[in-house]
Amino acid sequence: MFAHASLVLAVIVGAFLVAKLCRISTELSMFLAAVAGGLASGADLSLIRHLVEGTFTYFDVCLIFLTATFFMTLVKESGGVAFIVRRIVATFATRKVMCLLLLTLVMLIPGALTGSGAASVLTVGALVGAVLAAMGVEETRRVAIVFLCAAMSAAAPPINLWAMMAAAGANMPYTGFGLPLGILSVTGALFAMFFLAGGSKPVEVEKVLRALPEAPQGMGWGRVLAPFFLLALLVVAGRLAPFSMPVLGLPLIFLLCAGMTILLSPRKLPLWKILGDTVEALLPLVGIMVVVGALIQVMALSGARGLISLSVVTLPLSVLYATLFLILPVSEGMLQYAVAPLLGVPLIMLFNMKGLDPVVALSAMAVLWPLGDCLPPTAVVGRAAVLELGYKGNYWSGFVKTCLVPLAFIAALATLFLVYSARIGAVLGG
Amino acid sequence: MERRTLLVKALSLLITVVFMVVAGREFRAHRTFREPVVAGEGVTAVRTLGDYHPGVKGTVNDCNIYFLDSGKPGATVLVFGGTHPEEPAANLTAELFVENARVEQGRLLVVIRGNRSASTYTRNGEAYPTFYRIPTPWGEKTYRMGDRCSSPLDSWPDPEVYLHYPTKQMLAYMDIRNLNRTWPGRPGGLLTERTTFAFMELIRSEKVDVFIDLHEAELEYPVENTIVAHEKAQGVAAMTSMVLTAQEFPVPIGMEFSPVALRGLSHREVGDNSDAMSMIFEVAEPFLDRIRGITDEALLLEGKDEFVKKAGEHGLLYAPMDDSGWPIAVRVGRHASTVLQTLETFNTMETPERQILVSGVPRYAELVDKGLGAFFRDPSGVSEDRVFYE
Amino acid sequence: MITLNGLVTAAYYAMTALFGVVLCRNFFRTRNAQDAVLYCIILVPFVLRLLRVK
Amino acid sequence: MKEAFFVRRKNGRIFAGLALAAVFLFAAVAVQAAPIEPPIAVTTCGQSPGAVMVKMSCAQAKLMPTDSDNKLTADGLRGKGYKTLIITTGTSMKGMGAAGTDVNKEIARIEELVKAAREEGMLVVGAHVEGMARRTDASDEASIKAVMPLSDMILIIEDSDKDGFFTAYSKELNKPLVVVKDALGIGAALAELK
Repeated sequence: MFAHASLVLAVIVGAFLVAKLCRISTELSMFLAAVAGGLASGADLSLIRHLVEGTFTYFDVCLIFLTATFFMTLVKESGGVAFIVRRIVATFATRKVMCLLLLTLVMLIPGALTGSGAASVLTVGALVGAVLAAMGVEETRRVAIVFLCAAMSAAAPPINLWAMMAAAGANMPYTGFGLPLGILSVTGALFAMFFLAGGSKPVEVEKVLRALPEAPQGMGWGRVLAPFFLLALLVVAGRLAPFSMPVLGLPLIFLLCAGMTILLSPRKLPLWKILGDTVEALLPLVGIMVVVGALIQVMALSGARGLISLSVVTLPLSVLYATLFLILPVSEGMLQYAVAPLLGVPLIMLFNMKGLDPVVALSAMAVLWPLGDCLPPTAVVGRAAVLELGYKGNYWSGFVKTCLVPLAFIAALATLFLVYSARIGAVLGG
Repeated sequence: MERRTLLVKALSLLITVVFMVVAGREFRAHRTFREPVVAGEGVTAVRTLGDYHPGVKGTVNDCNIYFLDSGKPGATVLVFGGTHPEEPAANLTAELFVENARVEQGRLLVVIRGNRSASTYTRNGEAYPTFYRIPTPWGEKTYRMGDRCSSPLDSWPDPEVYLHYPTKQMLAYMDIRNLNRTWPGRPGGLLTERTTFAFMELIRSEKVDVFIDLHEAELEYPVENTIVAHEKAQGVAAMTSMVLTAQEFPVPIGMEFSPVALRGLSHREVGDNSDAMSMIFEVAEPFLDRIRGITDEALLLEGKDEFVKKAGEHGLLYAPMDDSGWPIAVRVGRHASTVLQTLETFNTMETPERQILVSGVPRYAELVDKGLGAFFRDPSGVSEDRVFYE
Repeated sequence: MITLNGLVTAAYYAMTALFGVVLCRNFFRTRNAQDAVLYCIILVPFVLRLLRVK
Repeated sequence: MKEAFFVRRKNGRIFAGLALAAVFLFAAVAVQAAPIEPPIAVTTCGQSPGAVMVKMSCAQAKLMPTDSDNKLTADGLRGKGYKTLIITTGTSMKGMGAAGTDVNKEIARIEELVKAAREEGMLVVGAHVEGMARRTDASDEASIKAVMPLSDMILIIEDSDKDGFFTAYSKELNKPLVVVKDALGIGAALAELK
């Protein structure tokens, strides 16, 4: 079984590399790797069923991506983004600390509520990027900030999908995570924001305002904020009165907000074009989510997934502590949310067995995972940030390199939380 | 547009359609497959869940409730299978009781597929086989392999976070489709919540005294080979686990208290919301371990896996794992004996007129010796009105 | 409440159909062969969900 | 499949053969076990069901009165006339984290409890009655290592000592070790020690 799983894994990696060498896109290379892996594992016609079934793994997440982006594109097209950016710059440009705190908060909210860093990037990333640009923050740093804050927003409570999925797999109630997740994610986001934007030079407000696009006539706070209030209202109502209202789910909530944006827009919006553009812009993101599901299914089928999982949990504990800050982000880059049941469940059971506080330890892991969202082959949030901000620089030597110091800071903090989870748990819990 | 691009488009569209047709046929066959069950001599009536709550009437979860009524006053016991259809020892044990049990005193109620919707879906990304087959003396008997949660085709969408009714405890979003997180249920909730509500109505109206929910668990999980008991069931569970460990099982069966802080589980909520004493039985299923190797029907039924065994060598498991694995007959055998022993223990703690007497069901040793299939009946060999479908 | 939840579910099928149509439209419009293949792959879950097959 | 592995013994009715099947008692090696006197209070360090098992088994053996209380505190023990305190070890982990057991809090409660038991002149028995299943993780170990050194004697079942841990540990602590075949036999074994 070891030989079989290793062989399949080698075929998957080999097929991916060959496809990439043939200039095939990451998404298609990954799909070809899944097909090759399935064939190498000796699957019959049922391989087709497995591939197709795998494509459903993140179907609902894809719907969230599509609807959230559609909503935000409408806000942008209706002139709402231009309006907000102009107002923020006019009010806060001279009060930098306040402005950065506000931007951090704005970035954290969508991901904290939805559990998706991409949701943060796709809803407010462009807006935050525009304000940062107006404040004189350099382009690469802007993308890095948007990515890092989005990653921390995904980690932030109340919804951390990695912690939730691992907790569900380990039969732990999803309670007690708020404080450790909050401390880690807010500290991480603030560090990233102030480290990367704190040193920017003050700007001339008038000059910047002249350079920014004008908001259309008739646009005002009421029109631009109403859909966001509806978003907040529906999400909060679902929490406060969950038994008095139907289960809407995030995609429908975003669509309802999109509907409101259309109704309140001072301009007539070309809906079909915006829909088409949204889907086109999201093609790599949605594509990777669909394809990675198929790959995971083939890996589970062949034992390759188990082999990876087993290799990690059988590492000596000290080695695990010392390498987890690499293992978790790298695995996230490969498999997305599937890492939570794949590695999270066995690891949390292992840590629990070894006397660590499972809630604090899982919180620390759930902050490390989203750091990998800028890593290939998926790099979902990193790519979303680059796409959304129209970044033209080099992905590695520009964007990722700029992220390194905040990434190291967050990884070190989370590792400390993990190693000292028993003591931290006693303090937080008591 | 270039000819080459057009060609690629046409070809990829064709392949996609082929993929959708091939996979779609398999999905459809799985979703519409009907499992025949022969109502044994002990079965006196078969009702459906919709009889207890109109909110599930006519839905996919309007499952069969098998009544084995002795006609002689005594205790009422509900044996519940199929909460998680990815744990086949549960529904197979329940079916074993329906086809073989005779009740001499009291009433036995059996549910084979507690969450039928979940049994019509296999989990995305986990590569489950769609069917599994149990060999019997009269041929193979085929079963649907299901998921842990209800099908999204029957319950869509999920909330971004699931708040348990009525405690509002936060749980992962997909747990709103997990039958063992939605107890005691909500009459107007989503399908899975309505299903548990209907079962609570059944438990209350039929005055169930003992509720037994059958499960399987991965070996990495601490709650393994055990009985999880509500406060009301502690005495019965403790005694049952001691007797079985001392007298019947080579691998001990333990006991755990149902924690008060973990909501939505049957061992907690059924006990809290009815007069019944509630318990969950767990047995080891290596197929569920994330570290498992090749995922196939053989692993599901034989329970042998090198990767899981290796994890055991590293001391990472809560149940022993060797080359013998955890075959389905062993898993069903443990469940069958644990149910029977629980009833015997219950009887020793009750007055004679409150007891339940059940016979005809094989215990652990006999199941391991003869194999599970030996106790399933040929549906073609009985009259049609004795065959029911799950 | 059951009816309301039913309506929400219907809205999700409509949403799936809407994005399915846009995916098809983009598939036919794109001039990039690799994008076309990817659109096809993405379409699979949309179509099968819409047909209530998976 | 090795049949012997799966089939150890034909099953029997619970209580019929209980008296016979129950006990294999070999009291300890170097140190004499003290007599067990009722009334007995049973509690657990780790919220596992061991205490309930001990109580049930004692009830079967007519070793009465035996009360079990998993939350027993020093105040609940004082002045109640108990002669023996049995503390079972091994932790319950159903629902990890928020719904799990805080072993440090448990140990603090037990230390207070033993102090009170000493004041009352009671015999303190450290027990491990749920086999290797309760000797898997760090919490199990913490509860064992907290209770046994505070006890006058150690009571275990055979399955708990599969690796010889308790045999060696009781020698190290210089405490009498009572080994019972299985949990069902605990009551009868303790009755023998009366």
